[in-house]
Amino acid sequence: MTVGTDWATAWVRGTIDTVSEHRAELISLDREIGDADHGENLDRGFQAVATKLDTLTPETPADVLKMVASTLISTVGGASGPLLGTAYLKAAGSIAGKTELGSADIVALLTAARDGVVLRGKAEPGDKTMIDAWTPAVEAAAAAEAAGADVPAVLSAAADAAEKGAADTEPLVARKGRASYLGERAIGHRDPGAQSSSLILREAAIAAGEK
Amino acid sequence: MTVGTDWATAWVRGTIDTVSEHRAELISLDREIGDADHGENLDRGFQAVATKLDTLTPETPADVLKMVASTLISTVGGASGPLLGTAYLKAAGSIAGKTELGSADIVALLTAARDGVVLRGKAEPGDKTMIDAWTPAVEAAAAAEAAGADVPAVLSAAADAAEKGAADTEPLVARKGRASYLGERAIGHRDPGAQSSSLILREAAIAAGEK
Amino acid sequence: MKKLINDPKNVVDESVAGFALAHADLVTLSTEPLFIARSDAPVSGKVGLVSGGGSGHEPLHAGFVGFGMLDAAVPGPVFTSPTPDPIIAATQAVDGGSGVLHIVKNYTGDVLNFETAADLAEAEGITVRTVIVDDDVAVKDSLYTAGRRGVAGTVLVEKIAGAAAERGDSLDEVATVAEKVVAQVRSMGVALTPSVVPHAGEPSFTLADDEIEIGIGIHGEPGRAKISLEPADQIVDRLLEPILEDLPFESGDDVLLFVNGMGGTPQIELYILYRRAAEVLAERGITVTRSLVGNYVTALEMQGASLTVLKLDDELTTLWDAPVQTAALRWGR
Amino acid sequence: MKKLINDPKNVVDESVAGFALAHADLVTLSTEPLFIARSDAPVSGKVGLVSGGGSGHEPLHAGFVGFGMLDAAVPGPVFTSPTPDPIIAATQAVDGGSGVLHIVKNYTGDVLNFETAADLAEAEGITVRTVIVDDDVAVKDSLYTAGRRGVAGTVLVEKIAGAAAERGDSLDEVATVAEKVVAQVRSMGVALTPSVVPHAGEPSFTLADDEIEIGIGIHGEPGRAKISLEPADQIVDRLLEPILEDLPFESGDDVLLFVNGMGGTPQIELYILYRRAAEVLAERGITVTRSLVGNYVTALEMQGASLTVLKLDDELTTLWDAPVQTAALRWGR
Ligand SMILES: Nc1ncnc2c1ncn2[C@@H]1O[C@H](COP(=O)(O)OP(=O)(O)O)[C@@H](O)[C@H]1O
Ligand SMILES: Nc1ncnc2c1ncn2[C@@H]1O[C@H](COP(=O)(O)OP(=O)(O)O)[C@@H](O)[C@H]1O
Ligand SMILES: [Mg+2]
Ligand SMILES: [Mg+2]
Ligand SMILES: [Mg+2]
Ligand SMILES: [Mg+2]
Repeated sequence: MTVGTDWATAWVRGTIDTVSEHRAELISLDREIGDADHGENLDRGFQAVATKLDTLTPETPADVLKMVASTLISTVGGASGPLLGTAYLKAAGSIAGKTELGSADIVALLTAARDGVVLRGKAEPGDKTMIDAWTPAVEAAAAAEAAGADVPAVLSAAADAAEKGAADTEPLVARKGRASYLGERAIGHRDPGAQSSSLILREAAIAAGEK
Repeated sequence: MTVGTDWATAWVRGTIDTVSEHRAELISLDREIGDADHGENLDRGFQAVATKLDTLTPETPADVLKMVASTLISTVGGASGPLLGTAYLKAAGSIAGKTELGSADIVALLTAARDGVVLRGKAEPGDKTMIDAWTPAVEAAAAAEAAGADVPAVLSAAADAAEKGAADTEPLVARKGRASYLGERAIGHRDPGAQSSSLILREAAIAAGEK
Repeated sequence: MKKLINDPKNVVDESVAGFALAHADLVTLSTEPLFIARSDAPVSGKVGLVSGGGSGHEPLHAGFVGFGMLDAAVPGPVFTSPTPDPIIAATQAVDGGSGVLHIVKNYTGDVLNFETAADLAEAEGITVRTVIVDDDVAVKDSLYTAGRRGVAGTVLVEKIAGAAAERGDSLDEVATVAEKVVAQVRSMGVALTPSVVPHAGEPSFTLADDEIEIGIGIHGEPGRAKISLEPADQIVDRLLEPILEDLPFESGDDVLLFVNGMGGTPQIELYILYRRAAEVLAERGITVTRSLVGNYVTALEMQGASLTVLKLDDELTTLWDAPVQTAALRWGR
Repeated sequence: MKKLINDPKNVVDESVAGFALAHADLVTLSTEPLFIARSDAPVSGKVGLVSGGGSGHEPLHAGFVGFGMLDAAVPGPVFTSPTPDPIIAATQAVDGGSGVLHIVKNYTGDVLNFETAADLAEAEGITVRTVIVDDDVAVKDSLYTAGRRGVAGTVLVEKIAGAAAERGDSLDEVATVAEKVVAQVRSMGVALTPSVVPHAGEPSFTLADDEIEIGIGIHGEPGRAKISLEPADQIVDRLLEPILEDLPFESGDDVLLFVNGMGGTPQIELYILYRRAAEVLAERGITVTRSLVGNYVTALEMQGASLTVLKLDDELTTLWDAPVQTAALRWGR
């Protein structure tokens, strides 16, 4: 079983909705250890994506992800705009030209996205950033694919790991982003970027038909 | 029975104490319909009077009142500084040179004080100002004197009338001073300047030995 | 009450001392009695300009002492007029032989203390003229009140009269220009939150979470009405209407539009007000040829703002544009 | 939340529009994408200076656009870095052929978005150099954080680099001067109350009635510690100590002392802080030769202040004194 352009479009539509639904929650996570705008930033970005999506006639999944990349870069601002934008851009690059994606392609896509975030943001696992959602997701996806899982299962494994990774940021001290100014005071709060990344990855799984 | 320099000194000492005791109350009356400084203004002035009083060797009651006048003018500021300062100045003028004051002198003194306030502030009775304490006080003092009252009784009558006059400012709309900006909203609040003037006049009676 | 102060009793003295230190190139400080004067005062032959009033309205007045504006500022205690002594001393210090103009905001305390000071200064041989600023249209029925209050328009009077004095106008001429500004300037303000006088320690009035006070004075004196919070554009319309009606300002007029912050309002909001005010004036055919936006006449940390409109002509425009060099207003040198 | 705004979504657009109307003599507005440029941009042959960042810090940055300072300012949403698009457009608009300097406050979002913009502008053939301002000594252990934040010192970088560009320095020379200022400037702040981001509608942090936050950032990011309210002089000592130790500033140094209000603090309090800061510096043999006091780098309506000390030499002093003509800083013309 493979997924194609429809999956990519469904993933993005699901993301638009989930970001809008969780806007207030993400703002309030960011209020605790940041500057109370993460939900606003992402929602602004994905609303712009929604507008663009209506006029886009994509031929490949990469077309969809490239549009998301450039729209997020152009509309989000803040730290998360260039970081997530780069994630989508690199993800698109990893599947350039393909119309159907199998499990290995999905692992490549997730890996490229994560590497893009690291390239721009230089964060390491445990720094209490969105990387703490992406890295476990990439690892779980790779493990699932190696064990022969199909695309929905690979994406489910990634989303589960991202969710756990986001929750696991709670006891951490931050070493990147605004939360790093807080020192010990960041302990006990979930990183908003890790949380939003886990929401995004869950939509990828749902779009692939995870049960 | 007459009163002299000791009376004037005792009056001023009593006033210093009563203003200090009622500082917060006068501030809070002024907060309601003014700018929350009347108690602070008068206390600053009478504390300065206290310092001067210790070094003064007055020969007449007028000497005491003149010192109070110039000290209040120099230290109080606001509306009440020049108004009360003028009151004391004119009061001193009305008894210039005298060492002993009888009932008629007291009436002259109070009248001159009130006229001084009117001269500077142009307020009429019922404008919700300190005049509403001074004018009834002057009238009551004159009536008592005409009926043959001695100095303590004249001053008691003045103080009683001033107290009533201050209380009677409560239902009024103000037409002078800051409270005039409030229109109807001044209704229900006592005028701080009328209140402080009634406190001052009570001290005059106490200093004369009112029972 | 949270404030960046030491003993509340020393707020004015310490702040004025800091001001004089920070602007030692512009001003000199007299501590006994307390006033701030231009460092080159008295300027021989020039009319001296003295203003003052209660503290808590900074940068008014000390922030406007310097070339082309005030010669001296006399700060009273917070929200309380200064006494005559420092006013007299300041008047003497800046008299360059051509007389002194007192610019006084219309509050009973200010008027009475400046009046006493002017009498005594005249007795010392200094010619004094007084201009009373009363630009606040929020006060209706001025016959039955202490009269309109002097608010943000005061800055415009001080700037323009200061320029007239600097170019060599006589005392009468400077007073005439100042009176012309007073005649042509109107203001009205709004408060979102009260201010807290340091020695009082409590807010001077209260407003509910969704309430604002229209027509507020710069000491937190209540205004025309408490109303529910509205969009900024509606608030501007509410403030501007009585201002424009009052003079009245008419189609074809050139004006200076001044949006003044009360101290606690962020600048981002002041420009939102400016945008709407400019729009309304344009709709009415009134041309904004000069503008001023910022915290110039404040009420401590009050959140709120006032709008001021001054009708301009060539003379006032030229004087407004003339060089000024003070801590809070500076251009042309 | 009480604010003088219309729809929270339009706060930045409406405010910037008002700004451009009020200062049409100094700046021009681009709305799509949003930036403010000097009205005479591009100035042929002059290095262009572009800065920007989240809104809510006004007058930073738009208030510093004009002769002798910035060529363009790019306002992002409140407390959120702008995206690369308007930064690229502003960079193109002000390139006078001698390259463009980006002055960026050190926050992950600002750095990343300006970096992307610089890459793309370079691809368009414009030479771009970037200076990162990170003057906030409140952030310790910068190895384990996103590094020190750029706060009030940014104004000094913009003024001095702007003067260097105006006198005709090359891009490398302007960048070198800007980096010298960054190397020699240190800041630290305190908050008494939080600010409320319009779209969030709630305070970004909470402080009890007797609590203050030492080492606060200009977005309300928490600082070093919450402590009980203290007298202003003690707070100054607490802020100044880490600043002076860090460079370190030493006896014999000439400095510029800058007391910056966070937006909601009355000026009367800023000068109380100035007084004590000047006193401490004098005690240590450090000479304050230049000063700046006011709301220049704010955090909306936050009550609080920051202290900034810049070590001066002849070059920096000359550049500081050079003429500047912007909405918020103006002298010499
Ligand atoms: N250097 C970095 N690398 C990876 N992620 C980062 C980095 N810095 C910040 N982030 C992520 O960005 C999130 C904050 O995004 P957002 O609130 O939109 O931007 P800002 O911090 O500029 O307000 C953080 O929760 C964190 O997950
Ligand atoms: N024109 C006036 N005539 C008489 N009394 C006045 C006048 N104006 C004000 N007052 C009195 O002054 C009092 C206020 O004094 P104070 O608070 O010390 O001064 P300010 O109003 O300048 O703050 C008022 O309560 C009123 O009694
Ligand atoms: Mg954020
Ligand atoms: Mg009062
Ligand atoms: Mg007062
Ligand atoms: Mg942000």
